[in-house]
Amino acid sequence: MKKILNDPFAYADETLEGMTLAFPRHYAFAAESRRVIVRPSGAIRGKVGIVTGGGSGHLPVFAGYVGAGLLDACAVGDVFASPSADEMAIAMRAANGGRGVLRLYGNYGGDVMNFDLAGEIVEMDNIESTTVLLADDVASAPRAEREKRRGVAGMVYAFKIAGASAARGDDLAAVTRLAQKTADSVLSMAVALSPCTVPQAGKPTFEIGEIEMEIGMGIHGEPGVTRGPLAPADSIADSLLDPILAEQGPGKGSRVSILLNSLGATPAEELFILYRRLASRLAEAGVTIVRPLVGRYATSMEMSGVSLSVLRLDDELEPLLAAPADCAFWTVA
Amino acid sequence: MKKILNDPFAYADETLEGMTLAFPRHYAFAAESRRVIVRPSGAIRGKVGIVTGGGSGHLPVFAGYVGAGLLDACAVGDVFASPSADEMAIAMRAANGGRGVLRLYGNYGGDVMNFDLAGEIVEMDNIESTTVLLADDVASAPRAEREKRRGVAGMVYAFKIAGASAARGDDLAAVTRLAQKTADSVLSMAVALSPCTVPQAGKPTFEIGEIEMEIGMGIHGEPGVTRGPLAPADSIADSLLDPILAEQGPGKGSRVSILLNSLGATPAEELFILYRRLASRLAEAGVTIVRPLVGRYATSMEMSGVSLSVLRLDDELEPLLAAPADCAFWTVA
Amino acid sequence: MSLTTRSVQAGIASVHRMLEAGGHETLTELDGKIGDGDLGITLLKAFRKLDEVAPDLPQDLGQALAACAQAIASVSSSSFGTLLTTAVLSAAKELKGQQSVPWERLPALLQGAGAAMAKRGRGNLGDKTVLDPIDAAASAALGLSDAPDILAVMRHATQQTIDRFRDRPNRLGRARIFGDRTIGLDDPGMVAFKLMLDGVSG
Amino acid sequence: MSLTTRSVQAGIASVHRMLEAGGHETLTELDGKIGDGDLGITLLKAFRKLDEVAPDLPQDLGQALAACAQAIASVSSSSFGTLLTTAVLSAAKELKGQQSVPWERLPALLQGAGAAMAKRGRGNLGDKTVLDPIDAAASAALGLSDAPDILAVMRHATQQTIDRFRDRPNRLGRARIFGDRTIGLDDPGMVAFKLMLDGVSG
Ligand SMILES: Nc1ncnc2c1ncn2[C@@H]1O[C@H](COP(=O)(O)OP(=O)(O)O)[C@@H](O)[C@H]1O
Ligand SMILES: Nc1ncnc2c1ncn2[C@@H]1O[C@H](COP(=O)(O)OP(=O)(O)O)[C@@H](O)[C@H]1O
Ligand SMILES: [Mg+2]
Ligand SMILES: [Mg+2]
Ligand SMILES: [Mg+2]
Ligand SMILES: [Mg+2]
Repeated sequence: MKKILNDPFAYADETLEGMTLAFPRHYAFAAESRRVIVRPSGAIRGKVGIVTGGGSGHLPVFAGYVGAGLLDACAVGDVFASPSADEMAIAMRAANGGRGVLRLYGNYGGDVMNFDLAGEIVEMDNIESTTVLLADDVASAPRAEREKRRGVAGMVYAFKIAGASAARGDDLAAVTRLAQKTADSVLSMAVALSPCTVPQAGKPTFEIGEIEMEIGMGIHGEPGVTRGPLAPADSIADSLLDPILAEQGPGKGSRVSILLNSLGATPAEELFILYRRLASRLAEAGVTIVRPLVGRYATSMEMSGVSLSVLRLDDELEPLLAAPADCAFWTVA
Repeated sequence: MKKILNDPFAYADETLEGMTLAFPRHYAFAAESRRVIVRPSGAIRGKVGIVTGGGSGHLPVFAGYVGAGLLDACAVGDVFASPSADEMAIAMRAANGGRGVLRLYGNYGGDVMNFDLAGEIVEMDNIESTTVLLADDVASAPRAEREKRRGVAGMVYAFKIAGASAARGDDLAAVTRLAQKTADSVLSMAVALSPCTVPQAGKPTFEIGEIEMEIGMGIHGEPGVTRGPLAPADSIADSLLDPILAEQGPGKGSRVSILLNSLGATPAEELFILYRRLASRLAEAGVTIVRPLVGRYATSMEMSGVSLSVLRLDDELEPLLAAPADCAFWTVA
Repeated sequence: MSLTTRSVQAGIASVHRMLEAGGHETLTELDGKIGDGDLGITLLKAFRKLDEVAPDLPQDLGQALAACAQAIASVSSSSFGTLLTTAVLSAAKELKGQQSVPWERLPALLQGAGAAMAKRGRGNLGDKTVLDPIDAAASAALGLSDAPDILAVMRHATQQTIDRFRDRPNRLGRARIFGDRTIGLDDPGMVAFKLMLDGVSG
Repeated sequence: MSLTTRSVQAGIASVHRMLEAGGHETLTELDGKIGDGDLGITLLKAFRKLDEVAPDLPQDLGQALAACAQAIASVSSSSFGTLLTTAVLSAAKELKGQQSVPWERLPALLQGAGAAMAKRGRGNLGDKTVLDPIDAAASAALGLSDAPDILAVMRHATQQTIDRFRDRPNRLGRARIFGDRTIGLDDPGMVAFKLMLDGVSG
């Protein structure tokens, strides 16, 4: 797979520079670091701040979701690598509007350690902070070891719901509780068809045969559950949905939102082909789909494959999902 | 490149079915054909209707742009193939709110013939109609033979501006004039890095070396202007911009919008890397960029590459570009 | 002997047989080189559909050909399919209300069809498209009255036209964009016309 | 002989030399098999930066090590880098205000660093990470007072730990997800610790 870039070591930096140039109403650099993206308006006084952070190469995740009704600041690492604790601390300070800061990010070792370290750093500044980790990838550990699971596309729901909670003026405890509730209510499952190339590494993250796919593979190419011949779309849809339903079991009459997400190269056409099957499976099960998201919400550059996230809704979460939000990649009006 | 599908011959049909299931507030089938997408609310009385049509495989182009402030109906062909004149006639009838219908689509032989035929068919129904062809691809013919150029991503601007004109109540002549003005004010140029596969054909649309790119290649793999080694991002940006500036020459102080479009697999990160360079080149030339679009607006499934479209703005076009619009792929609020 | 709905039915059957026997592959290959490779399938789908509707065609030649045009339009929308629809429609209009016409009208009908196609496709003679052999075949056969003679003359003129254009570049349709790379290659639409004439001839 | 800022500077120089001489490639390769392949680069960047700040380190061991921790943090954020920052910070806290400490405190300092790392990374002994050889090396060297002895015993204990864990699966970090496929492979972080000890030893 070929890439359009100048210097592989400047891939993340130039990406962020382009983002701030293209969308200056949405994204600005923090004064202290060009690896921290903040809202151009600065921290909002009296609002709980929400920060995230993680590696580059997943746009719109992570920095793309800085915006109204969403996040306040984001620390950005190199491709697929954690940002530093320094940068995370800068992001937390930038997001602080005086009512505390929620750290909301995916469960990856490096990110967790650095965010913990950052939390200790900003405590010295008297910024109150909480943490909610997304660990929605069912393929990455059995239910019994849930806390070891990776965070994947399901985090988009957490950004949206926590963002809406903060935007309406909830306090840190409430925003944190709703973010945690979302994290506990969403499960994801992915299938990978072909790899992407980390610019600094210069070679694909994994190898896979011309007619193979891997169910449960991670967004950085971490091995999945089964590798087998490329199946028809309907059977792929089932492979994504079945393990989620098995664990989450939304009953007849329940309401869910689903995010059917391209990892990058897989076109919208193929997402819709999969969606048909998912819609009919869920209708059969008596489950109503609310505000589905179909598109590229959490990617791995040019990787080919899809992920499915299912969020169980209730009367508390559903209005927050519907609340207005605005970033350069996603507008809920 | 691998594809997620069931039956290659049902690729277009299943795509449309998924679209209508996922976004029933945005897309519905016409009563007479499942190859025609209309607004679920039906034709809007007293509004000029806008229809488009073309092959599948380019989402959001074409059917994705049916929506408020955009298009009213779209006839959809197989992947990269024209819809039939029958389907186009159905789309025109569905879009007719009594004030006439504009046919707004890309300059491809089959589409033109079929839309002409469709126009003759609906004339019998006393539906007044006009045609505006997009022919924005500078690589596809020299300036002297402009009318032979293909229509590519620039058509998104025409959908937006004509859509806004119709939405505010302009008559058919005015909507047509503004669509034509947009068509005359936009130029595009593309670079392709790797091909896509038409499901029914089962093999890539073209072949290209592992470190090659082709400047000026068409969205169906039509040969371009030059093929050469994969260049650095900044030099690719120049290759896209230079021929457009040479022909369009926006002077110091002029205002343009630019659409930097991924053909499918090329990730957002790489669009932003290119954007940096474009922004600095245009700033140097004293040209102001207004409302840039960066993302996937006109694709060729999983093809890797990008296109650049530059639209010259004036006081008449700029507010129409900023007017509200809403489809499942793009919201201007 | 004159041209009737039966002749139309027989013609459909022969061309269909020729295509199923492999004729469509030749076209696919040619169109694959300088186009999107769908010409064989386009014609195959058209003639399969025509074969379906053939038994029920009315005696009125105009109505029969109009039904044929609609059949083609319903299954195919690639350029050649639309041009074929246009051509058949043009003949349908000419023959409205007639159940039988002398064969000698065929060349003029073909000329009229060619003109309709040129209008529809905004094409000109010399662009290296199906228009060129149609014009050549029709002109050459004007005045002849015997079906086998007409077909023989048309086939000869068509082959001559293909040969004459081989070393020129395509100037219309998808192939145009390939420019000089089309030099030395036969235009797929011309060859399609030739194959249809061959098919009808036996 | 005792541990001073000069010893820290000398240690940095030796490890840096070892990494530049190719040590980082070993780590990259190992981490490439069961991780993201960045461990070699992470260490190289850390030690290049340390080498930059080394000449200006203050005599106060606590301050010197705090500066080292900050240097590592500023260039590296992958797990090992963060753990290394954490380890060095823990020693910095212990040694605040001291310009020289006897070598025999080294094992206990290492034990404290290991504990800080375990807390930071939510890890346990037995997970097959760098924590295991650190604990083994520190325990084995407790009570020794001579620098060469301490290093020799630590290197031995580290190698033993690597050997002992080789046929167990990784249970923490990126490698965990590879499950049984990590059996038979050395943990990259353990090997990194071993290489650093080797480097310091000469
Ligand atoms: N505008 C046109 N006018 C006349 N003939 C045309 C035109 N466009 C294409 N053709 C003919 O049709 C042939 C290709 O047919 P087809 O494969 O159906 O086209 P496409 O797939 O490009 O729509 C060409 O070889 C040419 O002879
Ligand atoms: N949570 C942890 N606790 C202790 N050691 C860890 C932890 N995570 C990783 N390691 C160690 O770090 C090594 C990998 O370091 P590194 O390549 O920097 O990690 P990554 O690139 O996955 O962030 C592992 O081999 C292991 O020894
Ligand atoms: Mg063709
Ligand atoms: Mg075609
Ligand atoms: Mg690593
Ligand atoms: Mg790493």
